[in-house]
Amino acid sequence: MDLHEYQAKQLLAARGVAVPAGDVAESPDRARTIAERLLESGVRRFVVKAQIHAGGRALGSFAGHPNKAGITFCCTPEEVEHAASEMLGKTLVTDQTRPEGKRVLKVLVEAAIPVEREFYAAVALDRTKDCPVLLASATGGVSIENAVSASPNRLVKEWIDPFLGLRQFQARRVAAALGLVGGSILTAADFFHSIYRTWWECDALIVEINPFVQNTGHATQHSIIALDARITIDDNALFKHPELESLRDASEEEPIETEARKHGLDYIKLDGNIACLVNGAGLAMATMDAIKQCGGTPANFLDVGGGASQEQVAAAFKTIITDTNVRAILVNIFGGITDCAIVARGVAAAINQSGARLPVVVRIEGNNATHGRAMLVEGLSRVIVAHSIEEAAKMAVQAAGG
Amino acid sequence: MDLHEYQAKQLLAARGVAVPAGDVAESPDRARTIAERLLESGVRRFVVKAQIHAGGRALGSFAGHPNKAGITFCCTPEEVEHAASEMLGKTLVTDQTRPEGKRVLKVLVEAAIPVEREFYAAVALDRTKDCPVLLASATGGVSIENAVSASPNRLVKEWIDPFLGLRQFQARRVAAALGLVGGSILTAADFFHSIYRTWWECDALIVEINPFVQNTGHATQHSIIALDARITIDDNALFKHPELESLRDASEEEPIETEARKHGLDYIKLDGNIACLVNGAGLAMATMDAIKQCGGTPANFLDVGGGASQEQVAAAFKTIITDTNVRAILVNIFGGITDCAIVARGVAAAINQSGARLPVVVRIEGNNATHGRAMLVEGLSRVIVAHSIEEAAKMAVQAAGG
Amino acid sequence: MAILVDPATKVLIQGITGTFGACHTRLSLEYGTNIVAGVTPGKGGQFFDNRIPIFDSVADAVRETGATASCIFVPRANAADAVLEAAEAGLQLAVCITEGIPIHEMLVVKRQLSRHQMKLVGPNCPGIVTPGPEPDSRGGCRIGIAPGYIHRQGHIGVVSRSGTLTYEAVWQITRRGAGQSTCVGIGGDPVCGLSLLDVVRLFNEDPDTHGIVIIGEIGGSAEQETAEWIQNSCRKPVAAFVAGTTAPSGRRLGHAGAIANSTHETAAAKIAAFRDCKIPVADSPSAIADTILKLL
Amino acid sequence: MAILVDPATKVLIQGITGTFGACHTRLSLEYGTNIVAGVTPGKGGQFFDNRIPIFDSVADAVRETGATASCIFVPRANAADAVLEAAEAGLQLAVCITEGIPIHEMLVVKRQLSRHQMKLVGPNCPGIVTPGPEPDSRGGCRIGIAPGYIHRQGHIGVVSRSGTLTYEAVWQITRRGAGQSTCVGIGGDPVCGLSLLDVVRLFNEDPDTHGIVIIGEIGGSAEQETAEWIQNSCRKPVAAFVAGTTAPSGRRLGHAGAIANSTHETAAAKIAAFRDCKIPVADSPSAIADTILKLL
Repeated sequence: MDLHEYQAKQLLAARGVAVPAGDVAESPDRARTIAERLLESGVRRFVVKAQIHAGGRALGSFAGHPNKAGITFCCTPEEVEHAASEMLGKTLVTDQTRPEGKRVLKVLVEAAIPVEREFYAAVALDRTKDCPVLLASATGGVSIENAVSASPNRLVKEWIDPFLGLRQFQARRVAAALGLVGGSILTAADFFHSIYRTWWECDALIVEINPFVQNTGHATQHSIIALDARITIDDNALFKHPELESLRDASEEEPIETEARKHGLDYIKLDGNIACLVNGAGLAMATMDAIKQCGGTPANFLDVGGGASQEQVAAAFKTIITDTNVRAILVNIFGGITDCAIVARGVAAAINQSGARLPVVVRIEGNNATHGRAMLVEGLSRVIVAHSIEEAAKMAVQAAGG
Repeated sequence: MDLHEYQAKQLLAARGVAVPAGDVAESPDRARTIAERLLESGVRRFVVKAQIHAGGRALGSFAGHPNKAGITFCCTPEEVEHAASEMLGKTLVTDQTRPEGKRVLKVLVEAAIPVEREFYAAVALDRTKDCPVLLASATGGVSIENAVSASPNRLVKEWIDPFLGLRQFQARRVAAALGLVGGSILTAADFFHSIYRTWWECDALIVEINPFVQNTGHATQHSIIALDARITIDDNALFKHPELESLRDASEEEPIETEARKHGLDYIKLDGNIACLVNGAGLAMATMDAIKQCGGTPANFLDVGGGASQEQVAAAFKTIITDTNVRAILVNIFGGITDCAIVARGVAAAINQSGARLPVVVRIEGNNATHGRAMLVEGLSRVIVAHSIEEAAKMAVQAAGG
Repeated sequence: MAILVDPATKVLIQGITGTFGACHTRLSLEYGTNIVAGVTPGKGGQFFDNRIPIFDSVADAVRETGATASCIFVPRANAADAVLEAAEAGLQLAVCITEGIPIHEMLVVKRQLSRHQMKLVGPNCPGIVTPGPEPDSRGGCRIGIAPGYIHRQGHIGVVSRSGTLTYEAVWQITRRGAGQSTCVGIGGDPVCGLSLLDVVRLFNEDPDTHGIVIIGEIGGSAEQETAEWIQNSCRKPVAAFVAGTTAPSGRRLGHAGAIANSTHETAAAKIAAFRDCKIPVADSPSAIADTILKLL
Repeated sequence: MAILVDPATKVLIQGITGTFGACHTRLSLEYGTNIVAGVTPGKGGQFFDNRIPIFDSVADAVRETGATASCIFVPRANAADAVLEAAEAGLQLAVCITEGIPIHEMLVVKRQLSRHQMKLVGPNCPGIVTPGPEPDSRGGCRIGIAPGYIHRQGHIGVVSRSGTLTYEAVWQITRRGAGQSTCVGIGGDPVCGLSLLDVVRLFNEDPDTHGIVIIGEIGGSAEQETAEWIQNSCRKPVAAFVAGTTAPSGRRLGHAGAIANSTHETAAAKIAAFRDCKIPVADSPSAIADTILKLL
């Protein structure tokens, strides 16, 4: 589960990370109030940041307003109000959103922090070593990936033993490797420690601060401030964290995907026109690959799971045909333990109920497959039976008019 | 640092341990109010428990009232008020207090829980294995130590890897070893887990529940209730836990010991008449042993620390002579790095300031010892110089009139 | 011969009384698996289907029955603990079917397992099948949830990060008249027990395995490391398949995932890695069996 | 010869710039200790007394100077971390002087050290002295806070759980004209690095050590375990002293401490254990030197 920037900053701040003063607003009015309060406390420059589950906001633009980005700097509460009004309710497109963009329902209004130099830090899972890794770079900001792929040495990595956590001496080593010296090493080490603590305590997959800066402006000499923050929580761990589950923003999720999840279906909408209904993630991906190889494009990824019931199959079928781009349906079932006849019955029932007039290519193999296949062919005129995944893909592409 | 029963129960309850409904009172009036509230919620039997830092309260008695124990069962709020009034402000003596007893300033008023069978559980440090150990026994209650020394097999031990914590399967193993069966195994496992969590999170040295009972009375079928609780926190870890430090009850500590700690002195008052002023805990104990061997009794344990300053020595001297039982003073200093002359100056200054007319036996050895010895002998008439610990002890015993 | 398990392996089931665990225990018993015990805390002393003794703990079950392998169907909140219990009880092998175990818990488990001899397969995996000689490959050892009848005793070792795609491959091999020595589904979780490479090494040492099929997936870089090892050290023919060429890249947030796990994550990168190491890769899922059989 | 350290041992000081650390670094330098580096995070690049280079990390110091031993004067909030840093940097030995480290932190350190080769002495200990041949035993190696001049090069190994009591014993030996091979103060904390027995084993293997003095204390059961080992396996004469016969038992709360650590905690029990194993125990602290010298 992804969190918004403002949520991530709250979790980090609770664990000792300094973030710019500010608050989240759902209306221009509220945005102005926040800015006014900041003004009173001495803030002279503000930033308004669109809250969506995607990066690249500074370089993104709003649908219909190519000159307006998802992050705007302002000098007065009036400007803040205006900037918020130009974001809220509008659709922001960045290189990390889908082409149709994301609607902005919240903005974060913060004190703008002068930036001399941007650093990068993150804690993520290292799959090769099966442990958390602290990543840091002295060149943060939007171009971090390019910077790192151009010169991998600039990325500092510190692997963490989950039994010991990130030790102070490790955090200091990273700080020194970033070129920090003197007291800044100790401040940065505390900062890294807080990031790791957040990662560990929140069952996060990723905690990313990009950028963070050393505050040179004020009294506290070596303070470090996180200007942006991204957190992804392990969905499988949410049952242990009701307080994090409550941070879920349903408006950020495709309603159809949310609905599918309720039925135990793993569904991801894509841009093609051949809907897929498959049991098993690997088989589903292989099916999509086969469609592509035959010149078609899949309309979705859908895994009905290993032991699909008749109801699940019916719900899956309903789900995939809500996509109006769909021109053909490919059902690929390997009935291992599952009785293929049950799956077939689910498919047949769904076709009948839906009244949709789309061609359906079915490839059913495995347990009681012959019976299942027969049920489909006999009962339904629009069903085409294939005998291998390749054949099924070809037929589906043909049926979709591809 | 020891905690009161009611404080221990609060820490445990916050981590999922069920404790009897109740609250702490500092006046009979308040005790009655608590009982009235319990009565409203259906409680029909109450228990009033004196809150002191010592066990054995049920078998203890109040000074002057040999028939009144530190734990009293009552049937009405009036009785509770009366019981509280007979405890508060009085001095309770048990086999775990000093002979002079402890003054009771708080009582815990709780719902009395019917007890069919008393179990014992604790998490402590196993010094041999350098890890925490969960101890449990199916025969809890006041006689646990006797029960265990009579048949050690009745004590179940489960060693805990601090990296993994107490795992569920370990906690279940302990529950089964206590003779629990069925769902009780799972409930007890959760209970043990909470005890361990408290131990770990509070940097405790010991968390002890004696007894706990299986609640057979009410709706929740397998619930387990902690009837008594003892927690000792690692003093060295208190700097990490301001919330625990605030649980310190200064009234439980000897004011003279508290005062000594402020000067970096480790002082424990004892019952003898020869005061000791020694640097180093081991040397201090050896000095006390020598006094005993010569037929005397030490009035205190006092470690002025390795690098004692003149001020510390003076403060130490002041501390030991506040004890009116003292008849002689033994100063035993091995000046390693410390300059013996500095210590001697401290002793001389303290003797002069105090005006006390007690004989002082001094044994000073090590760095600049000759000079130090000379300073004392020349400046002060009541100082006797010894040349070994044995000799010093003999002289002190003699000087004390022993 | 086979790897990890054979028909004589004494198996216990952790979570035998749950619906899912019970169902697959019965299927495994029908298959011929030597299931000697079940474990469900609080139900010790009962019997599963009037036949298999149930114990409160793995240690009890091991002591009473001599089981050496476990299949774990315990709900995800307790599954990590179940793996540690199996390890502590001295088992040789645990196969964890449970899906949805929090990754942080698996990090702790993985770290701890380095102190034990026990091999872990999974979590979130279909398990292991060593086919037997009887019809529908009965008389073998089935630990987990794979359909037994699709197998056939033979000499191809199958190792896979996927579930149904494995069945697909196994079924193809069986239908072409060949068979499997052992099939191991290692699961698709980011942190899991035996890796693709671990299993390939076991097959390489197994005299009864003459060829190896690897079914990879997007994510991680296990395929690359495996391909390299095979090129340098494997004495047996290997064929591979990797699904996910067209996988949606996933909406992502920030850069850390990409940076931490570098650019090896795509199916294309994995396929290229196999080919670079001279390991044939099936073009289509339908061609997996043919690709390995051509090499034998 | 000696155990653990000799005059050639390259020593670094963690926390060299603190008042206490700086003071004892100077004393050790005067003594002849081969101190090659200091470590204070944030002060890397500076020099201690214009002479000893300071580094930001132990790893840096080891790389640049080849230090193999460390003396830790780091404040207690960071001391456990300092021990782990020393271990990770590949040192052979760390001597932790710091007192007041939370016990739970030491549990974690102790558990982790089982994965490293590094030996830990302390915490809360006076450290190690291997006396040198020069006047006041200079030219030796002093790691920690023990007074150097009380030592004399010789053949008695001293191991102790106490501080000043050790000095007392060492001073007695020196005044009687004998000397020490190495003196090790292991510290009095409940969870510490090398145990009495660990050090006795080292002395037993050291050709330069002809006799061993053990100074025990109340608490734990290290003395019992050591006495037993000596009776069965030690080839050298051993004398012991245990302080605390009259120690106040301490006001205690509940039973867990007594039950967990059984009844071996008293000085009387420890003295009895030594005597049961035929190890002479000094009756008085003044008799420690005589007790061992009589055996040589």
